[in-house]
Amino acid sequence: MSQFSVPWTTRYRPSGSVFARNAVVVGALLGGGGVFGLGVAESALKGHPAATFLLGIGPLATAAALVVLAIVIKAWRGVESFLMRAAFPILLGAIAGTTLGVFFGALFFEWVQSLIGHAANDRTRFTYFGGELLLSEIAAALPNLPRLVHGAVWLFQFPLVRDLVNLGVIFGVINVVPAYMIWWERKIAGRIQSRLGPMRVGRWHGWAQTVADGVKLIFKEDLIPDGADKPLFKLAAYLAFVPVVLAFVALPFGATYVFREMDVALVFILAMMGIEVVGVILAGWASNNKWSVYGAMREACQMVAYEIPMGLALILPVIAAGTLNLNHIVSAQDGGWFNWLAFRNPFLFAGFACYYIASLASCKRAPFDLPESESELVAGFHTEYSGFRWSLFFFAEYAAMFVVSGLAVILYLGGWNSFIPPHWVAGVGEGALGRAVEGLLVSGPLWFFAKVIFLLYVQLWLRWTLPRIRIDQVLYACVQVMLPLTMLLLIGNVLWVWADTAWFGGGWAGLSRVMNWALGGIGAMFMFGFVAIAGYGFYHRRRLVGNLVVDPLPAS
Amino acid sequence: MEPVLAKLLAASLITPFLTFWILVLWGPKIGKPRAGWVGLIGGMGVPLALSAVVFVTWFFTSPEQRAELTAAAQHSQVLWAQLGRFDVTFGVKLDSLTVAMHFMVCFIAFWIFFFSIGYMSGHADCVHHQSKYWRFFAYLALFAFSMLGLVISPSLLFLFIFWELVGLCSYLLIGFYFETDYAPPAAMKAFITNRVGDFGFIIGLGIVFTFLGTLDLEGAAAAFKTQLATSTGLFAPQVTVPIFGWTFSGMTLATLMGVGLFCGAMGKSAQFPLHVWLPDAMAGPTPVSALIHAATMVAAGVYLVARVFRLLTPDAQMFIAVIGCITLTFMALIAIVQTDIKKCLAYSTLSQLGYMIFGMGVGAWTAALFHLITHAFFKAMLFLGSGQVIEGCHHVQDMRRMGGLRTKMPVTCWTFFVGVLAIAGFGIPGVHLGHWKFGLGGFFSKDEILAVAYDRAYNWGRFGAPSEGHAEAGANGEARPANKEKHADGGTRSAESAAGGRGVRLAAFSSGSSEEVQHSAAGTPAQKAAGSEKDAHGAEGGEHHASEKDGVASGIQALPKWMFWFAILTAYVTPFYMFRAWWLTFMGHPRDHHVHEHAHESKMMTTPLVVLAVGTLVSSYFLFRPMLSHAAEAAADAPLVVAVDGEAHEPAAALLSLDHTPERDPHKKLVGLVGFAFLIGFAVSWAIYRNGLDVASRIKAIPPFNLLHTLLERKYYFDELYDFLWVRGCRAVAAVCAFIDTWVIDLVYNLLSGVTERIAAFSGRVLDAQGVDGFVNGISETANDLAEVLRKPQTGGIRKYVLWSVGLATAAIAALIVVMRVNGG
Amino acid sequence: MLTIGLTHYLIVSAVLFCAGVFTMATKRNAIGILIGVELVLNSANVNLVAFDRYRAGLMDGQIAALFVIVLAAAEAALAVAICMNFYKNLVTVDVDQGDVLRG
Amino acid sequence: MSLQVGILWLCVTALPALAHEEAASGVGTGVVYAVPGGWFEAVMFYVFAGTAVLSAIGVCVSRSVVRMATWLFFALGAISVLYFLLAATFIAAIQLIVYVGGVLILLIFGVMLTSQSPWVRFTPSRLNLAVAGLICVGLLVCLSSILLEADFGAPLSTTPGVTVEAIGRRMLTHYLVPFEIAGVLLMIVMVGAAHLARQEKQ
Repeated sequence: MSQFSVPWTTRYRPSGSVFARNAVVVGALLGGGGVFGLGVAESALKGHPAATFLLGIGPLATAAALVVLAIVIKAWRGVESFLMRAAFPILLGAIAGTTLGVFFGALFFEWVQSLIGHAANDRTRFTYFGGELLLSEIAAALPNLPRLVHGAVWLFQFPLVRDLVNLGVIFGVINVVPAYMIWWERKIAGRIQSRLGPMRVGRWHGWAQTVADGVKLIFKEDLIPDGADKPLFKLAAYLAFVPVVLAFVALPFGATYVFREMDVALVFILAMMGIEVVGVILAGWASNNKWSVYGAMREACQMVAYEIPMGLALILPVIAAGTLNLNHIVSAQDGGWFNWLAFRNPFLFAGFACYYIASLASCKRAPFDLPESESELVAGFHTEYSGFRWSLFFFAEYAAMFVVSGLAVILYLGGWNSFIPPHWVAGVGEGALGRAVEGLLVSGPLWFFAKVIFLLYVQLWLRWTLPRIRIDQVLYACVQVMLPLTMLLLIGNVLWVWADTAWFGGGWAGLSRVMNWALGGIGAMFMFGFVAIAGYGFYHRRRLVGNLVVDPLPAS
Repeated sequence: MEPVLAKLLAASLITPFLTFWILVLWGPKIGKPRAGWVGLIGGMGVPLALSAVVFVTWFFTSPEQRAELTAAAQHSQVLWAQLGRFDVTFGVKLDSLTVAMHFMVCFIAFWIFFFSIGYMSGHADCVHHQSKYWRFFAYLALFAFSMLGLVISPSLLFLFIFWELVGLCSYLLIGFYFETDYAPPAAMKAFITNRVGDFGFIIGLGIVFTFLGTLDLEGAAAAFKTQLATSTGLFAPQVTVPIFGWTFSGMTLATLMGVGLFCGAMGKSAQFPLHVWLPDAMAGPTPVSALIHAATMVAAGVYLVARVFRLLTPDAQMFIAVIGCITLTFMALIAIVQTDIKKCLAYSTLSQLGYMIFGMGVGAWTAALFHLITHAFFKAMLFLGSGQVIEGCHHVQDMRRMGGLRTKMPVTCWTFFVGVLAIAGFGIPGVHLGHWKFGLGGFFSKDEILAVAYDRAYNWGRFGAPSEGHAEAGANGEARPANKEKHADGGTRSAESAAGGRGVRLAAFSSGSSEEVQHSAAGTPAQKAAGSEKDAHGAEGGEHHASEKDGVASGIQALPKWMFWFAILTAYVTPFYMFRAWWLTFMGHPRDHHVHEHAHESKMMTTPLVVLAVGTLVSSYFLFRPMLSHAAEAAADAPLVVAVDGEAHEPAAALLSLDHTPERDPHKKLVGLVGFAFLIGFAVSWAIYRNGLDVASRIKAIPPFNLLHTLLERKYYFDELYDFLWVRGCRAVAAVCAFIDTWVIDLVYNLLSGVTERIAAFSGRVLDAQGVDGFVNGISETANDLAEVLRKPQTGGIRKYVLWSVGLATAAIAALIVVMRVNGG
Repeated sequence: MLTIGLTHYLIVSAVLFCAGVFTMATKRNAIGILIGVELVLNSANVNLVAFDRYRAGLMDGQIAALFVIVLAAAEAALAVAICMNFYKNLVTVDVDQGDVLRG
Repeated sequence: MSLQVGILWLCVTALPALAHEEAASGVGTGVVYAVPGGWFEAVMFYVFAGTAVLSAIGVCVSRSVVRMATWLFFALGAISVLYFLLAATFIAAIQLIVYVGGVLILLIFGVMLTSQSPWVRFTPSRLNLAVAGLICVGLLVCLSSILLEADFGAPLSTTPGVTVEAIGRRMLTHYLVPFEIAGVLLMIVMVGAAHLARQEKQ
């Protein structure tokens, strides 16, 4: 990192090594905040009124702090240098905070629900709002906590409140994921093309580039062509965006960490991915631009065609697990990576590849990015869009990538189960902490995110290494290759599962187990190889970029 | 272990099916020699392995366990669909017959597949520069799938489905050389002829389904029995069914059902008069002839009859016997004059199939099936031998151009000879070692059929009515004359009726020690499975059962004697023509040096020959006969017909068995009649064909023989007859119709028209022009105006149609509401 | 009014039906008519599912609705194909032009 | 501004779309504010029935085919939410995937392939409109008067727990023949549509 000189930051060149500075700031933030928070919490536990008061006014104080921060930002020049130093630690802190928030949030919700469950055993429910606990009852259950905590817990027993919070989380994911994925994609594209990608905004490898772009897009002029069908033109962007958000509603991140657990979640998500295309088609048509219409038509063709192999490939793990419920499908895959459905039998192994290819086509990613192929159709269906409308399409696209990758992970790659068989880490530690570590190693939403991020990386990787194919080739590949292939896989998988469940005991089970281990071995080898290559690349990263220099900005 | 056997049988269907698809999808890429190996391993190798496991296990399983396994397989059928009151189930029929047939099919097919790899490699089989090699093996694999499926089907529905599939495979394989001008018509002929038979089959199935209420074999048999006993369903007095304008009821309907089911067998097993397709089917590649048109598929008809044996009536059985008898005799005669080696074998096959059907017809259930299996071995071998000859001689099939090939292809020659001996019934009569006699498979099986036929013809009808028999068995209780057979240990329990006088005795004996007598005397596996509480009444049950069968046997008429003598005649003809074929092909001097010089044989093809020759010599009697004896339980409780065990070496449970007392042992009688027929046939044949064809052509010129020769050579003019009957017949009917049309209808018509014309001329001038025209024109103009009005709504505008229909519906609803309001509803 | 019953759904279904019929009757564009047909089919489906929920509860209504959806999909595919053929032959999608077989 | 509209629509759609999920695992996870017969169901019903009805009227009144298809899209989506409210989760999902995802795209496809049609507007005559409107309103009045007076008896006391598994079992046993026939029909339609729509070779 230090070998690159980023000229426009030289004015504020700080003293000391970068690492040490970052470490100090992160440590200070985490340590200070942690000590303060823990202290307050402990005093509140003891019933200290001041601490309770502090905890109570916490939100208000935060709001006030934000106002102060805004004022401070107005006085930009003064704090610029501080922000320049603190930006990266803030990023790291945000990531860590989000991670912990996800984890503890899930725990908290589970706890609240179990509380309600205990109470529900001997109480009749009353319907409006669905809550039934009285504050006094919660106090009885948690005698040592201050009133305000009781109040907070009381509030969270209402599903509506939990739903709203969860909705907020979904929006967070949808906003944060695309922002960082776009940055990440540009970095990866740069590396693949032997350049650096964004290097300036936010100082560390241009991490704030997308945020800056977003700000720019919000202030951009909102253009609507004269001949366009204006209502539809406006509507189209939302029609492309909203279904993807709805898909998140049914997508579980963890065993209890799902907005709505539906027994038709799979079909629902597939439907949402199918509906997304309506927005694209309308956008193409409403633009009154022939390139846009071409893009829309291509999207329609492609989507209608690839939904079929995609759906067929999604049915394979459903058959193998014997349920449509995503939660049950994941719990059928616990106990180590060789229990993941992708490694159960050869048909599922191939089915995973088929699904992944079809999912690329369904989110218009390269090599299937014909609807927006910029070299032929200017920008395809969103040629005429600008500003925030334009960015909605990209939010939708990246969120859709997340959804299809998440589905792949849930259905084929074990969901939120880690690759570690539980007995490997059984008894890692003593006591509650030990068990927590053990639990973290075995499963959890973080594993889910890790796997999804890996699949997202593969999507980006493919995009920048494969050329785009022609529309006839796209359809040929679907109708004459993918479709029969997935049908055969379906039949084969059915027979295999049938044999597994209803057929011979000894011999067949042995064969099935051997095949399972062989495929699991292939998967493990693939992952090890991938890590090895990544490590090799990281170790030789200087050779990768050569002697590139970041040129000074003209203005500086 | 229990469920595994049935599942292994079912599993044997998987790989042929997969192989079929693999070859269909990627056949051209797999390439020429490899596709064959894929077909061999996937199509037959795996099933053979599975089948061998089942067969060996079954062979060493005790009868009680077998019965349990059969019942378990029967009960573990899977419900596939419910169509109204009809449950479609599938499962596996697991009994001795299935196991034996399955193993036989797998074993023979495996070696024929093996042979085919060599046989088909030698061909230039390209059509439009594309090799058809893979296609052949794909068809073979599909055939394997269908045939094995047919064998293990527990219900007539699935049997029919696989039945049609094997028909399709046969069609595809006969027409394999579709670029030639002879193969496609042959394939069409086979297919269409089979459809004629299947039409009858469907009628039979329809009756089974309608009256017996199920297509499951066991269920149908049980329903048949119950309905007969209680005079309900099929035998209910008021049931009449009109078919083709006739009405049927009761026993006639049951006979019709049996005959209908047999019609299917007639088509598939090429029985007279549907035999015409089988000789033409030789247009297919020779391995196909060996596998499908000699060893397995054509035998499916016999298998079907065996399976529906319990549904037959005496009349239907007599019909079967007559058809079998006609086929076996007349087809054997044709074989004498055939010069094409494959055609000769084809007619021989027809004749032997006739034997089997005849055996079924006379009630020799085990014997017919045993003949099926022995015949499958040696006929497959003979065909493969002929295939080797044809391949070696570069597709010369005419025996007149062969001769002296033994030096060039010794293995083929001698294995072929083993086949000739087997089909000729080679055996040394009267010599036996314990129960094991000395001879080849064909000897035993044919001997057994003939023995039963003899008994039916000469020793039948000498036992009393069922009640009498029952009483006597209870009353006299004295041991009947010591039985030579080994089941004397438990024999006193049998309901021996009319002990002194009759030639047929009951063999309701146990197979094991005497304490099991009561148990196995209970007879059917179903009863055994019913539980131990019935054991106490087992003896009564057995006697009742036995006397019941006695009664059944007494109700069946004796066999006409000419049928027996026809079969005997054929036993002499068969060695004659088979020896002729062998001699003309392999012995003597080469008649065509061109052919002779090029003749060769290859390892790939002789290996199956040797294996099958050994199989013919060894396996069939020791392996299959006991198993078939056990299988006979499946036919034992037929309510209207009886199955007779011709040998009774193995105690076939509850079958009627021949009497082997010295004074009426039919086998002894047959020793004199046909025991040395093969020697005589060989001798006559050798005398005539010793020096090639000269003697034969001289005999052919003598007046009575020349006519006979022509008759046989033209196959009794059957093709011409069918041509005359159906093709010309249709044309003749058409011509008659045309004649009637021209000379009767037209005449009348013209006459009337002439008269009318005159009248019209008169009336037109006088009446019409003056009075009528005004009236008519008025009407037409009115109609025209009306049409102008009426066509208005026919605007072609669908929107208006929508409006009209919805508007009228609305009006109707509104009117309804108003009316109801007014009525206070 | 607060408790939703069968009648509520049936009224919605009736409105949808009438709207569909109106669409069929007034649109001259072939695809527009198709859209009307889809509305009508959907109103029928609402009926089926609502009766199943409130009256039968044996999921026969739901299965019937499934079949209707399947048939509607088939109908739409075929109808669009017919529209395209219509367009190929008459170079318009105005159904009023398609009155070659009028009386 | 338009972003807010989108988010509003999203919230309104996202919450009820799931109103009838049974409590999946353990206790307390059920969406208890959306119990059958509750106020939330009523609110959701009125919102989405209103959406469906208004969209259907939108289909009636719009001139452009693409607009009509868009209105139809909203109507179908709202109907699918009604299915959710009717505890027919599977039908709702299928409605979304087949109707909204499939049929609608097909329609728009058809619109665009008949290349003139999106831009050409055929206006019906006023008489036609009047007659059609009269008939349809009349029909609606008749139907509603019947429906409002009809006595359907007591509704089922419990929500029928119709799971996908139950539907599947019934479909493949009791309704096997219609199911197979529908499969054959779909194949015939596929071939037929491909045949009808194919390009004629010159």
